[in-house]
Amino acid sequence: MIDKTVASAEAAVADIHDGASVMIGGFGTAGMPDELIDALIALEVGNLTIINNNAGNGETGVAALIREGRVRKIICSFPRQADSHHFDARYRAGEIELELVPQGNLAARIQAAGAGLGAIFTPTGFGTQLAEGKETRTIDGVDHVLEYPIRADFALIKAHEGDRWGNLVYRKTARNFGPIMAMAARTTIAQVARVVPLGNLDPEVVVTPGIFVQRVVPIGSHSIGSTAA
Amino acid sequence: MIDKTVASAEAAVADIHDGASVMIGGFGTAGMPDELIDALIALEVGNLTIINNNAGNGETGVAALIREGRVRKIICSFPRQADSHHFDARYRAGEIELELVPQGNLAARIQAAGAGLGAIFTPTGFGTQLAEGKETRTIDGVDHVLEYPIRADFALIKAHEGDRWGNLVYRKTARNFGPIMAMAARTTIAQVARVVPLGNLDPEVVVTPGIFVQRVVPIGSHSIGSTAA
Amino acid sequence: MKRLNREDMAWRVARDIPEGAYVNLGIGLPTKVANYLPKDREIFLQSENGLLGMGPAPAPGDEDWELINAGKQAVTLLTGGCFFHHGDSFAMMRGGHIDLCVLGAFQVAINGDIANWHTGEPDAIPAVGGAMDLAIGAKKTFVMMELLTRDGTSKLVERCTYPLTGLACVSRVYTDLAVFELEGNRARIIERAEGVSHDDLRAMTGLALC
Amino acid sequence: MKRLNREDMAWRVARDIPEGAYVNLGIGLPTKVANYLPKDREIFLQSENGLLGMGPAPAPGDEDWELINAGKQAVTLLTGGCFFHHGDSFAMMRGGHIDLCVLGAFQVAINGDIANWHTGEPDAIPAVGGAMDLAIGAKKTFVMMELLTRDGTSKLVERCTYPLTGLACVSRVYTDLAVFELEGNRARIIERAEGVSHDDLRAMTGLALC
Repeated sequence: MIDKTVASAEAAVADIHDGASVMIGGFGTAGMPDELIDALIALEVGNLTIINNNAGNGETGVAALIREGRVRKIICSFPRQADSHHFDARYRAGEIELELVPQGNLAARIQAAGAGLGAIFTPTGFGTQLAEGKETRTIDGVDHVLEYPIRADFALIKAHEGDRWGNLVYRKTARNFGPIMAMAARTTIAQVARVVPLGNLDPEVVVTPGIFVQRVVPIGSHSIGSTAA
Repeated sequence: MIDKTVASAEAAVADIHDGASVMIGGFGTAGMPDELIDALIALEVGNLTIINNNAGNGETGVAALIREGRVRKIICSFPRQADSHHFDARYRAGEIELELVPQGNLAARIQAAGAGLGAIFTPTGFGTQLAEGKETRTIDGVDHVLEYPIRADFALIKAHEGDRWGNLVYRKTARNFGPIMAMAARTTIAQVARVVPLGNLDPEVVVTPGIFVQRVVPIGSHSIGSTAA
Repeated sequence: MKRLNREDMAWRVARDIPEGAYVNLGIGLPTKVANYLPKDREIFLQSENGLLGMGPAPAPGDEDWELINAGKQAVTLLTGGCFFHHGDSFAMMRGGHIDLCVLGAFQVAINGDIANWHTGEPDAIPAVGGAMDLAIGAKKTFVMMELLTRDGTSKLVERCTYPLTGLACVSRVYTDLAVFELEGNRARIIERAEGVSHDDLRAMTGLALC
Repeated sequence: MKRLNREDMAWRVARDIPEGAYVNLGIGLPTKVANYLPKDREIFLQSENGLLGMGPAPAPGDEDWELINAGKQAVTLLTGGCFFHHGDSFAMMRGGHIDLCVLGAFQVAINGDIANWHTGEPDAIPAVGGAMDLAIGAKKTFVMMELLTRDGTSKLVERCTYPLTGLACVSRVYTDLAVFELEGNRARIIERAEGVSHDDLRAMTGLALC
């Protein structure tokens, strides 16, 4: 019997290694897998490359990971925010590398990785600083930039419900990067409010099929609706 | 008030013009929008470019469109089947042009169109006849072929339920190409078993958001489960 | 001379959004447009973080922090709205499915170039978010901004000096002093605030406005 | 010499599929493998037309023609299975998420090349379906086929003469006479049918088997 559920966040992240690339779901704090990140911080591995839309908000989640000095490089679209002070400080001190990617290219590159494409020509960013040095091509009269897939060793995401086969459904805008990151990482670890019996998730409404998920951790729903800064 | 529902299949397809490119959903007969195709046949426009996974089965749907001589070119992955005799005859007579595309590249090229990508490097087909003359590139040690988006003037698809904003849900494996074709056509026309009041479709389970759908035609459910050859 | 305040500007933009339009409102000033959409028009607001059919802010205390907009403010979902992932969200944008995008800007050039993501100052931490996708993805891109900076420099310019967000993508600029249509490398004044003349605008911008 | 019949071959392949594997069975002969999966193993069958967790054929009369497999036969869905669109389906394949793909073939070369989509005859109507995606997308690609054509020609060859489906992607070939592991441009016999010798296989294939 296949059972992808793991009892604790600590056990779920135990094999994340020094220097690993880790996608982390969430747009701001919505969909941020705080408990998995806390377990990762407790693991005391460093030199991580983090892929997330932001670079941390306030004191929890990605911000805490940065505060603790575990992040060597971050790939994101929107690091600078009112409450990104931990990133700001480390960035200004030259202690963290930033690869800034337009949000849609970030999504498309993650999707390219999940779908096994070698590269994509995207119109976004053409002619801007963020495309400097990149290959370009005019296709059907539209200028494009060649962008490569973003893969990761691990993805940490937050879903609403999951089952022992790894099928997931999400909640409102906490869905954001979860489904596409799940497809782009070698090992995807999903924290869920609750694990439901196999068959409880309607086959028509599963958003992330279990094939993209390796571990499911029930966390409880205490953080839903209360993760605001 | 925005109401995308159209009373009849005939009215829904009335502006499909001679020489139009038309995506047609379905994998074999599952998800094939038979009633929309019948309306298209009744419209008596020709020189169509059809994008479908197959090239018709039996006497209905795409097969009927080909039988009636309305198709100048077909872009598909699997034309030759036990019951593709109408295509076979016209192809052998040189009366129809065939662009054969591996099924995954067909899907990826349709998705590229829907997502506004200019081109994609895909590993599928490299080194085969179907990649002859195409640009190739080795990326991270894997050989790829450059493939371009497939767009269309119209998409005719079959969904299960829809609402007046064009939101759609599908039924079982009749989903297949519907969601991605809806994103790749200038005008997407969906036939549905029934139109439901706005709000009846759970916002978490809508598969095709209304932004991708221009017309919704209630057809009734008589053809569900009875479309086998 | 009567400048439009920011609420007036939002009202002015909202008036030009037709029924049935799929619209993305950028963070900051454009977000205000949502408050002035004519009640008799069904307009679909898309938010890049995965919702279509965005409704107004919830009553205080009713916030659900898993239902937010691109600016990370709590919002609601209209009846008929839906959720989707970031891939589909940016496919809507990049794929040309959004009819209209309204953005704020540091500068807009008369050729339609826009700069709104980075001041270019060496110590500034850059952040782009969805700005570059929004600028070039929608069928039409409108900008709303004050025409002048605090020190009186025009933000509508011959050529942008700030780092670009998108090239030749803006078609209309709504400001506190006038509304401009950009076409064929020229800016045409299509509306002026009360007491503002063509000559005033030419003097303020230094542009050969028509 | 005792050849395995097609049912035996399906049983033989099934025995090598581990619990938890995500598997795509090509149309034709490989479809039979589903009938022999060990009942004590949870194995996930993916079908390219958008389902995961494919179950056995329904009882006659219970067919739902909107629930079919890649061969357009009526199937069922296991508890815990789900549906998705063609884009996601081929992302599963091309993206390397499928552990194992089992395909039929006209020819397999010892370097792992496979030809299974087109005989190359000038009057044949070509049809490729998902074959090219399946061949190169899965983590492992197995082929099951009779070793010899009806006229006694080996289908395991030095180089394919039929048009290729995928290059250097097949790692194992299950036949009615032997099972071959392909590695480093060589075919190694890992199992022989009763009464079939190494020399028999070398003679039949004309290959320097090891």
